[in-house]
Amino acid sequence: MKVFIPSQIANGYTNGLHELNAEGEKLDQVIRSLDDQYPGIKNALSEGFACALENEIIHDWFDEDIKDVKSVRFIPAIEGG
Amino acid sequence: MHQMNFAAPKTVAGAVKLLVQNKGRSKVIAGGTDLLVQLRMGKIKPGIIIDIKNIKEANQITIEKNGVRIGAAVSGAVVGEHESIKRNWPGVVEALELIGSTQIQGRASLGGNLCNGSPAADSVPALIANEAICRIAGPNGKRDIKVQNFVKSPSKTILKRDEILTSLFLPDKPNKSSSAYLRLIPRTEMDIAVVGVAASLTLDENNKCLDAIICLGAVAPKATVVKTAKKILVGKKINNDSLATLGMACEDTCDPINDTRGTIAYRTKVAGVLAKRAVQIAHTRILEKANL
Amino acid sequence: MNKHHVSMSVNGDPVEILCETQQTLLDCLRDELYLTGTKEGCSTGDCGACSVTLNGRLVCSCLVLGVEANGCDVQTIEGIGSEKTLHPLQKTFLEEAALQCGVCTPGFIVAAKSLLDEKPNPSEEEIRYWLAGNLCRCTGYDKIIKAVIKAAKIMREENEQRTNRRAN
Amino acid sequence: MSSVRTEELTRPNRKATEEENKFKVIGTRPVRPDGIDKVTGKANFGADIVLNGMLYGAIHRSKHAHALIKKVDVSKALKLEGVKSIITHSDLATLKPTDKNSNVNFFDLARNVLAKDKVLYDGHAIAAVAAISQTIANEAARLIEVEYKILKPVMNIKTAEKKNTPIIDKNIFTEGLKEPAKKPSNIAKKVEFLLGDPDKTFEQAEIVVDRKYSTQTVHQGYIEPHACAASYTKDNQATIWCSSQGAFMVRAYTAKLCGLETSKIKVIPAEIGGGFGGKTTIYLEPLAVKLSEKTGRPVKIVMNRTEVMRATGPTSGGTAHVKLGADKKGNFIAGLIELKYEAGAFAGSPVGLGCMTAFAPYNLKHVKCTGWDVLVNRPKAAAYRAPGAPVAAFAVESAIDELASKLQMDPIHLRLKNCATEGTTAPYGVTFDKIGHKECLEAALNSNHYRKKLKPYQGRGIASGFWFNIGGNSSAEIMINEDGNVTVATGNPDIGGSRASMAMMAAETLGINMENVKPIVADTESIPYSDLTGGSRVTFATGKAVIEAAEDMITEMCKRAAKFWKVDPAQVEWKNGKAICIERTDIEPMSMKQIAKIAFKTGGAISGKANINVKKGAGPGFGLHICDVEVDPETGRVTVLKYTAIQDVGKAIHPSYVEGQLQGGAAQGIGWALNEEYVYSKDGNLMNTGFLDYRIPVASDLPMIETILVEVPNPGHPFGVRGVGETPIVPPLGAVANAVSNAIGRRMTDLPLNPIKILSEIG
Repeated sequence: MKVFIPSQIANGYTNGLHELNAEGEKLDQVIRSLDDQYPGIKNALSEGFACALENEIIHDWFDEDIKDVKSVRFIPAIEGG
Repeated sequence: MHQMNFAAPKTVAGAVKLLVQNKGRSKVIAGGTDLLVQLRMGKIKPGIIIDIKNIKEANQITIEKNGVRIGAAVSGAVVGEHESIKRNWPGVVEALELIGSTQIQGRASLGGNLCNGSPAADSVPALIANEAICRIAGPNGKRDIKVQNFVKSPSKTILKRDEILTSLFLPDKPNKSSSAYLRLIPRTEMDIAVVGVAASLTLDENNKCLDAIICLGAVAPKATVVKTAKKILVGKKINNDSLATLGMACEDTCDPINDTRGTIAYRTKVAGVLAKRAVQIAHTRILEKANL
Repeated sequence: MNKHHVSMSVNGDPVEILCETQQTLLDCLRDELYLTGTKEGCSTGDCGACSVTLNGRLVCSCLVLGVEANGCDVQTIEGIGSEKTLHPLQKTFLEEAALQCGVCTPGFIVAAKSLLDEKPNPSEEEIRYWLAGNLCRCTGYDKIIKAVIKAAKIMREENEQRTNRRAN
Repeated sequence: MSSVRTEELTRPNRKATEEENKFKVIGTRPVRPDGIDKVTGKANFGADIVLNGMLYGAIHRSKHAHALIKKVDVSKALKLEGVKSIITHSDLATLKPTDKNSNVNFFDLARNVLAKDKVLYDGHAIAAVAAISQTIANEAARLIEVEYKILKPVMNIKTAEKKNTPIIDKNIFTEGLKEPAKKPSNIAKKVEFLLGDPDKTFEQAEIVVDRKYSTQTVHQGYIEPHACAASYTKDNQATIWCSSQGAFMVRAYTAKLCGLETSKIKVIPAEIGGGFGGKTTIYLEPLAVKLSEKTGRPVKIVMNRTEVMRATGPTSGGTAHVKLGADKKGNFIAGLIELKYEAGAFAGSPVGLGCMTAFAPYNLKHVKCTGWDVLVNRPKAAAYRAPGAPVAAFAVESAIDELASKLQMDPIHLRLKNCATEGTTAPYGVTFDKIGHKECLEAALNSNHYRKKLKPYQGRGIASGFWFNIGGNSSAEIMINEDGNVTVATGNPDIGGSRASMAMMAAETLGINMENVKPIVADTESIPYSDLTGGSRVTFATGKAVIEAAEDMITEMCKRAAKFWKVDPAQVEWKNGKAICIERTDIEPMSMKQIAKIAFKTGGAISGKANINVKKGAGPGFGLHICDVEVDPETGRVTVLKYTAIQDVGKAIHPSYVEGQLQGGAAQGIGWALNEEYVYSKDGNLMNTGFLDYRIPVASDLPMIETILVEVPNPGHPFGVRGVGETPIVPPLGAVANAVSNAIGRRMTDLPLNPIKILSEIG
């Protein structure tokens, strides 16, 4: 599973790496697996970021099924006017 | 706590007495459309507000032998409904009617627009182009003075602290004469003029220019007459050549400032453009009148 | 504090209030008489939300002192339409969806009524210029203008019927 | 299945298509349920609340754009008879920079509602007064004396970026850089979105447009100024009456700033007089609560227009640098955009959203979007309708227009060639489901407007726009009253007619008439949590909650009917507003009126509810606007001659209000493009604090705004709804600028396009 993260997180937690690899069939498993590799990244991604899965943007992400998803991309949370 | 009183005298003498008593701490209210904004913003703190709308002379229109007298507090809406003023001084009416919205028209007056002393006041160039005369009342009685000489500089007029403007007199015009006022605002309504131009034009029997007064607003510290306009236009037909020369003369007359509403270059250029258009409109109005 | 005793007629009712010199007619209507249908959007006469008629003339009540209204006849949104039926403008504003948030609506209806009372068959351009002092940020004015055109037509028809009835 | 309808076609007298016969209520144009109160002046907005024993509040605000507060002296003000209390920042809860969640930084918010030790913009609140009358409160606010150490203001991006420039907030270190920032900066953040390899691919482009654009700070311009009243009681509970886009937002934010538990505050939503994003945050509520706590009396605070302009949410001005490359046939090859947005005095401009939306309407495989969030001494930017998108779209749509003229191609055909469709991956990484950009472009090509001929000095501009649309948390409760009528409650303030659409969706689901449904906006103690009204989410997500609540009630009603009929519940179905017993012709179907009558016998009152977080399915919105203008070549004045807004609206629940959203968004965008801007003096004082010089469009400035509703149903919603409120403000900036550019034959890149700029360009 490929996970893309924004540069502000990459610079803080992954030494600038934007494209990460993680394991899991559920979104929260993937993020836990990321946090094992890059401690603290889970909390950082919990604030102000949404998660783009194929054709959806998920806010308040938790245990979404991502078996059929090729990549997960974290993006700024979307606020509206 | 700031204390503010209010009085609505019924006579000019009563108003003048209050002005004398309050020694410069009073503000006269006509329509109030500028005054209330200044009060709300805390820009003025008068001890008393003197309402002149209950004074007959200040709040009526009278046809006199050589012209029409408009009370200083008569609202724009009332002036705009007056058939003979509309017919004979279209430039004054259209300038007055451009001040603010329909709602503002229900209150705003020629007197207030003039006394406010704004260089961008719409009605002032039109009054000057039509050679209007102010009637002023004070402790020593009445005096008349040309509108052109009334405003000294932004917000400053020749009114002494115990005087009030009671009415404006528009002298009758020759038969082949008309006027127009144009202004430039970014929107179609509700703005303050970036440039305003009033033109008053009189033609002879051959439709050559007999007299012309062009007055510019918002391009100098006060409304300014284009001195060379007469020389340029009198004796000539109103056509592209004479208008082009007039446009340049208007540009030369401008002494504007840069502010949030416009730049020097813009104001100067557009003053010339609007002057040409205003003269053309006045010209058309005369010819249309003649054809009736 | 200098307070003035002001007597006026509001929507046909005689009312008496005490107001400070600096209180506007708008303040008096809202804070003293609890007629809050008249709204304050700017307090400088630029938005028209506080439109009322004063002795039949359309004004911004934020640019009239309460004391100036002494002895005057004031009509507000609360006086438009009868207890049971809506004014044609109120009806067409609803039918044409001429309001979104609705805060400018009372001012528009007061202003449009004053236009139609004076001019029963205004053009689109006349309506737009008459209402230029009433700001609406929600609708883009489109449906408001359509509602006024439609109300004008209804009012003309009603007038005609009334005239015909009288003639018969 | 998609359908296109113009306004004329959708009038009540038209023939309904088969598609629409599916629905009885949806797609019709009933009178809105809250309408009568609004046309008669009875509706209560924020400032209309009157409480017994109420005090009036006023705020002392900074005259300086950037200064240290050395001393605040309230002694003179307190001496004024009738003054009851004065508060400053220290009266608020003590917060730390880490007090933030994903939506808001509370440390910043607290310093915004009352300045801490530094004022950061002209109009920044410093102290709040409560007194027995508004006049006394205003006078007291004036009597407060503040001693400042004046600092040089940082008024624009250029100054903010300079080396050795004054630093607005010493806690800000640029986030998102490769190397962690070592020194404080006015640049809060860098964001970047990358798709493919744009830098390399660019070399293959045969035609390139490369240009810089700029825009100014603009305000939402809602007609109702912010207002609230609060009452704090001796049991440490507070009630707030206010107009906002979200009662639960007000509750949470105020609780945090006042140091109260969320549940101790009750927020009762008033009618809201426009928000457009500007009322998605708070300014007055914590002040009113604290003043009420101190005085033991209710306190009402109402802003005036000047305060609204100086101190509430404008949206960011900004710059954009676009590079767009295409081949000779007009296929887009790569796109680059760099955006810099003013955040105001606290971090957080919508620059990230600008980056994400910039190229979203197009099928581009290689894109790079870079954004910079820049602090300036202006009020903190708040959300404004499609936050971040209009400025980015202005730049990109201008570039596309320029490309079209270079290619000598029709601008709609060029867009059609490159438009995003189902399956296109947007630069922010999402692959689109069914979307309607192409349908909008086709509708434009077929419109009468697009065929209309132009005269000299007239120009036509077109531009597309995109907005994500969002879902989120929504709650709805629906109950059947004793008479068989229905009440629907949601937690979302009705900002533009949502009560009508909620009632319509409830009626449609229940199979009853809309007249039998009364929709209400509940307070924070009468309905579970709901996210605020914004992001074009209410008709979609709260609508979904209403539908589910109605379905929940249907299940219960069927159960009750089964119990009454003494049959197996599986035998009862809901059809056309009635419970029917299948396979039993001897049992008469039961209406809601009848069910209401048997409710108490069969178990008690009947209701349904749904508290949901709609995480998926908010279908993206695409729109296209066509604008015709005429430019006066001698004065530079622009007249908008004709305007058409086309949008994929999914399914229009109440088409009139959907059209209204398109028209309103277009008008706001036209204002943004032509005349609206914040003008600051050199010292950082706002020069146009009122509607006289902050020029929003007036009725005589605009033509009728034609609308074409394209309906490509959103597969993520039972009725096909897409959010519609925000997309319409995205295209106008580009549409107007392209029209003006085409009218005068010069590319206009700096908004607003006021007469001065245009005349200097024409020369």
